[in-house]
Amino acid sequence: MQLIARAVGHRYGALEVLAGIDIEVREGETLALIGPSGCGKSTLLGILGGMIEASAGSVELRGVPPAGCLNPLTYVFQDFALLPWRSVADNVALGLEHHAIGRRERKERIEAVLALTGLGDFADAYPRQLSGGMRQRVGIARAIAVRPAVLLMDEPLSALDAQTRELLQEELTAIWARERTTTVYVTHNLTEALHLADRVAVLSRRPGRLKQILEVPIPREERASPAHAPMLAQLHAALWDQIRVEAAAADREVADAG
Amino acid sequence: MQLIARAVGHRYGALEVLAGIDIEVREGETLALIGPSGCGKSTLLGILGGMIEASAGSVELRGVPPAGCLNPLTYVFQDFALLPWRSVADNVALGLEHHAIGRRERKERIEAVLALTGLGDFADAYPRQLSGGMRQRVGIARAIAVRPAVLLMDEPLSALDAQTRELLQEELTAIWARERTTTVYVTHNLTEALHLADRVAVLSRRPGRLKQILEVPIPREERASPAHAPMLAQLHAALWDQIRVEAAAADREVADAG
Amino acid sequence: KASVGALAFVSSAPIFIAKEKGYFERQGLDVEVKFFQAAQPIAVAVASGDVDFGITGLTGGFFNLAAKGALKMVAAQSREEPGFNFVGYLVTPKAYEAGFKTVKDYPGKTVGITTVGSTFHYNIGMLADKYGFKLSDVSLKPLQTVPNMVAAMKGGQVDSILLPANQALGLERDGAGKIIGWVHEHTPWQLGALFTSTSNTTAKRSTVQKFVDAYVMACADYAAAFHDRDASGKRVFGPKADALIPILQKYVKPEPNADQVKASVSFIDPQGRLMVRDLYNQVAWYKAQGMVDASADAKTMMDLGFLKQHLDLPN
Amino acid sequence: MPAEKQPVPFRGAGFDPTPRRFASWIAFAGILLAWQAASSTGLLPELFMPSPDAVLSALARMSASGELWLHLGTSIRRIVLGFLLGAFAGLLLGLAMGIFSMARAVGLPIVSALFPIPKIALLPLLILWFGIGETSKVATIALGVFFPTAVAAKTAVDGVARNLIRMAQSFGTPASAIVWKIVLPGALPGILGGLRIAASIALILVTAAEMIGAEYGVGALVLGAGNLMQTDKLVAGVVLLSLMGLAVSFGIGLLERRLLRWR
Amino acid sequence: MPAEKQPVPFRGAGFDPTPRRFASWIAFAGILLAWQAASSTGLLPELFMPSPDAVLSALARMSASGELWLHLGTSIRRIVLGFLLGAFAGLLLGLAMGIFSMARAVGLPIVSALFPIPKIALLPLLILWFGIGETSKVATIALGVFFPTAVAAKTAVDGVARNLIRMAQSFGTPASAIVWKIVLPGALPGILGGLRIAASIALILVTAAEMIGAEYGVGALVLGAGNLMQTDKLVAGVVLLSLMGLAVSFGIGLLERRLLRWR
Ligand SMILES: Nc1ncnc2c1ncn2[C@@H]1O[C@H](COP(=O)(O)OP(=O)(O)OP(=O)(O)O)[C@@H](O)[C@H]1O
Ligand SMILES: Nc1ncnc2c1ncn2[C@@H]1O[C@H](COP(=O)(O)OP(=O)(O)OP(=O)(O)O)[C@@H](O)[C@H]1O
Ligand SMILES: [Mg+2]
Ligand SMILES: [Mg+2]
Repeated sequence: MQLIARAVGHRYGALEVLAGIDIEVREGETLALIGPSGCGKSTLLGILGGMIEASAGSVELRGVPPAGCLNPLTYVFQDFALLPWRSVADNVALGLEHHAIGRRERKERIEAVLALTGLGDFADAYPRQLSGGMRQRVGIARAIAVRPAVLLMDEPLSALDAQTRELLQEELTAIWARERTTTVYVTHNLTEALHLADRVAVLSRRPGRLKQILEVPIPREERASPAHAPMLAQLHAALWDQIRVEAAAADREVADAG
Repeated sequence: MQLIARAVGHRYGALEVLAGIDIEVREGETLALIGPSGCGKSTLLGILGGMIEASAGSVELRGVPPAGCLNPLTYVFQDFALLPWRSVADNVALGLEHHAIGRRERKERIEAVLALTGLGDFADAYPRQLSGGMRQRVGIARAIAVRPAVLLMDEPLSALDAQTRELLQEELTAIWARERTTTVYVTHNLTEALHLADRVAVLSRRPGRLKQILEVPIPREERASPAHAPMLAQLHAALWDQIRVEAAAADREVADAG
Repeated sequence: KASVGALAFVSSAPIFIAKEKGYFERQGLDVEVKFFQAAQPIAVAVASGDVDFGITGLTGGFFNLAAKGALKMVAAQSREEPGFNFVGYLVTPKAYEAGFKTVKDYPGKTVGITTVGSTFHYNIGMLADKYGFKLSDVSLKPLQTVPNMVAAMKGGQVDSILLPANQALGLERDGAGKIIGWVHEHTPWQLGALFTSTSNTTAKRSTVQKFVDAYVMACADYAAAFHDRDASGKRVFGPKADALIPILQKYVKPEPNADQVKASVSFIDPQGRLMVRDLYNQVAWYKAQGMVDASADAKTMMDLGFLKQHLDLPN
Repeated sequence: MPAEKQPVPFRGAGFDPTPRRFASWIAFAGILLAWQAASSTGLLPELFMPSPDAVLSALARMSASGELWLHLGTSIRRIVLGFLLGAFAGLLLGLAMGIFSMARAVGLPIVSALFPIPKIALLPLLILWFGIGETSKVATIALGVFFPTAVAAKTAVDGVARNLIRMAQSFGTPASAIVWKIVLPGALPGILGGLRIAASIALILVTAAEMIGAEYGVGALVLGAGNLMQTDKLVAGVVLLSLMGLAVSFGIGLLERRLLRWR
Repeated sequence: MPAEKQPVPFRGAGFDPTPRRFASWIAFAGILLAWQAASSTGLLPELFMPSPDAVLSALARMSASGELWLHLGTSIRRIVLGFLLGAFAGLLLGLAMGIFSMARAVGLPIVSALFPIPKIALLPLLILWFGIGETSKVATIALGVFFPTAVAAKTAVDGVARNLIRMAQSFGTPASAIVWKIVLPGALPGILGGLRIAASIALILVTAAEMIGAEYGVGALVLGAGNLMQTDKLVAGVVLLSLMGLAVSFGIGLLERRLLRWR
């Protein structure tokens, strides 16, 4: 399915956060959303997913949802958002409860996604017993289990250490190659964006406006090869130029003026 | 000054964490320490800095300390370790207290390092009022203020978001270019190691042994240029091969078996 | 049908007698006796209409309720009458040895009472007025319950307490205290009353009248049985007393033996008459202490129309 | 520092007090022994502080005579009744205040105004309302339990991570299910913590209420024994209270371990 | 879902109870008004619950006669003395237990055994030791304050981030300076939290102790008024206690804001 935002703007009280965003997420693509801290990336994702009511503009879904889709717009959260009092399997089950599917299908779906994310042996473990990388895998499994039309990921890997992050990047690429789920992927990490996305959308600093959409002209599977390294380095430098000044300003901004 | 470890080993109770580490940190160089999670990097750094008593082997400093050195082995911590009840200037002052320097020199040193790290305007701010990047700058300023012979950094940037991390990497490079402080730099992030270090030491999984020491044959200032991208990508791939399997195993390790 | 709230004490005897001898029935009343743990709740229960009548000692709390126009006294219960031991002043042996031998020695001593505004409190207050010492010179310790008072005296935390005759004599026998006098010897007064709610005195006046009539008959029986004294003033108990004692034993808790009943029976006016002037004095005293609202008027607290004649009417 | 070559000194020691269970037990036993010895040699006069064995034998005597069980049973009945009443009502109000803006707006000012009142001060009022019997004592305890439970429940609901609620909403979970599946389990640790405090308040209140005009109950036992200078009985009563406190705390600990296994 | 084109529905609402200060004040005023109205119309009999204006006038009368100040002054003196004594001693022991293994080994078992005892139960023992006067009451309060303060101080010291201590050590800061510059400031929030609890316990204890055999003090006032059925005075006393509680809590809040500005 396609996800289309038209003239979306948002204010928190007097603070204008987003202005005139027109975006079209294509069927099956992965769109990375980058921009300086506080420019409204999370807000935009919330609006796309129906979790935040936009102050202006509209968002709509177009096309036919995938078979068995229970929740067209589904999130994967930066902090994993697992219920600590539920086992891994029960955490995955949450998205399937309150939907019209049978007990057996629910069980099958849970088993399938746990197997897909390599968590088969941990179905009965509690979140506290898992490492950070495994926790995020549960978050991904839970999202995939509902067969979403669009996957919304808000910095899903940024809470992990660098090694685990690289590992999960590889697994995400594998999953996307199989499922071809439409994805919007918010990140701060340009390398990550260039590694995972089909297109990279750059937001300006607050109030966030769409500055540019950049196509990554290398097939995802080949991006690790040293042959493409100079090109990726150039893209990286280009993106970094677009946001470095604003990122520096944002970092210097006193977080809690008081 | 040089920092030399000889046949260092360490156990926590029955758990052997390090075995037979021989390392020589050269005067003025930056040595990155990488290895899979839990292989003993932090433990080794603690032993090098005299914060952990090694079970075996010895560590010594050789050479003449820099002028005005108050604390030869000085840390920069991953979680910044700022005193929340002290202002930025007073946090920097902590390292200078209980050392035989006059009030005036103390004041001068504080002003100098705050200026160097771009914190001059925030001398009276409390840590909670700073962004993550600025907090770590305070940590770096505090460490530099004592004119250390060796700077020990334990994943100093890994608690920051990707953009802030890139910014601070640039600033660290600038500071090292000026001060030429001997540095041991623990990180998970291969790109970061390749960006900052003169040499990269790779530890095996627990019990950590020195697997390899890799020289980065590009001057630090030129590493951002796309011309060197293929070479860096190759080095990255080589390092990643060395630790990927063990990193995957570590990530799957149940954090709290219970 | 009527209900009366009472304590399971000998002093509630006329109610028990009237019920057992059928005086209430003869008046066409079906009376239920409800027992309470303390005097205070009886007054509250009457004021709130939970019971129709109450019979207990008069306390500051009672007068406060009555002052709000909720209650009216209609007949007498016990009073301290010369020659009838009821409440005695008890001091610890140690204090006695140290010279605490008469009620004039109260200043400077520590006295255990149940509560502020209790009859014990008033007794000490009357002593102060009579013998001209300041009540504030006596340190009064409110200990809430009689068992607490007894324990505090045995433990020596107070120098003196006031107790009903039965318990006072028991303690003296055990050597735990010395009785240095009786209240009636110093300050006779109207200790208790039968009362009902103000609304009953208007809306159910005939019922109240019937109840009071039966009550007074029982008072007469009681007086005939328990008020006899010999020539020397010592009390004697004849066959009439022996006839009433089982009735009292049936109701009083914990069940007393005959001797304990004899030691406990107080003076109750044979015709149920209130000592009205004394009641005015009581109210005046509580007002002076600030324990009863200054606007209280003793006159409004009683309805004297149910008996032909009360005692000591003020002009 | 002219040294050409120097070993790195160790400077990371200290500030790590270890539990030393062993030493704790020894210390405890040592104190008891010292107490007993001081009593036996007459250094600690029996009149002021009974010896441990005197306390034990007082407990044994009271147990044999049944007095112990009468006092203990009375107190426990009052606590259990008051605790259940107060905790249930407090939980309802606290959850409502945590979830509904309206309940919070109305409930919070009342709770804030009544919370700081030591509930024992309401005993006289409750005696006026309910008489001097059990009801007023149970009501005092219930009130004492009600407020901390309500406040703890509200705070616990406030503390339930909002991201978990938003997560459930993002999966289309209906509001009532969110209350049952997210809010309640998430608030449980805080609620149990509140109940722990409430239980110790109930213990204080039952003691005080029994001291102010009750015939039976551990509070009455302690006060009576104190007034009679029966220090052995007095300390026995205090030991009973300590044991009751430990039992309650153990019970809630058990509950926590059962209900919060996931932590 | 056969829809070819559908707007994205909003589903992130609720579970966000807003403070609504305004509504709170209105609710509070409304309750007072309703109470006054119920009293005036006789729905709420004065006998059981005085009207707000009766309470106010009782306060005014007592204030004019000086009775109010006598009771209040007596209670406050007891609280202040007991609190200072207990808090100081508790702080010392708690800090020692937090820093030294030995103090912890010896102190912890004793504190754990005595902590669950409702301190009011010790009043009779303290009366035996110190007599029925002020000392026993002050000592009860001091004991009631001592234990929570000690436990809070120990827990707070335990909670001081170890990384801050290691950091100071890595700069060569001597141990005594670490106590002053790291441990104490780091433990301060927890200690102040403990003092808050201790203060409310002190308020409970002073009330209860004054109800058990004292002539003056707010507790004695409340109990005496209950015995005399002077409900207006009784509720006035309860209001005084509530105000005292609010004052203490405000005072500690002030202290927190001054000392913990950095938070
Ligand atoms: N609920 C809210 N109320 C008021 N302001 C908010 C709220 N949420 C976010 N903001 C502000 O809106 C701006 C954009 O926030 P948002 O979280 O969308 O940015 P972001 O791009 O995701 O930032 P980051 O990169 O730090 O995640 C920020 O300045 C933030 O302070
Ligand atoms: N104080 C301690 N007591 C017991 N075991 C410890 C202690 N500190 C660390 N360990 C264990 O020693 C091993 C090495 O720890 P260390 O922190 O040195 O690893 P690391 O390489 O820094 O890991 P990471 O990459 O996660 O930071 C780990 O398995 C850890 O669980
Ligand atoms: Mg964001
Ligand atoms: Mg580490």
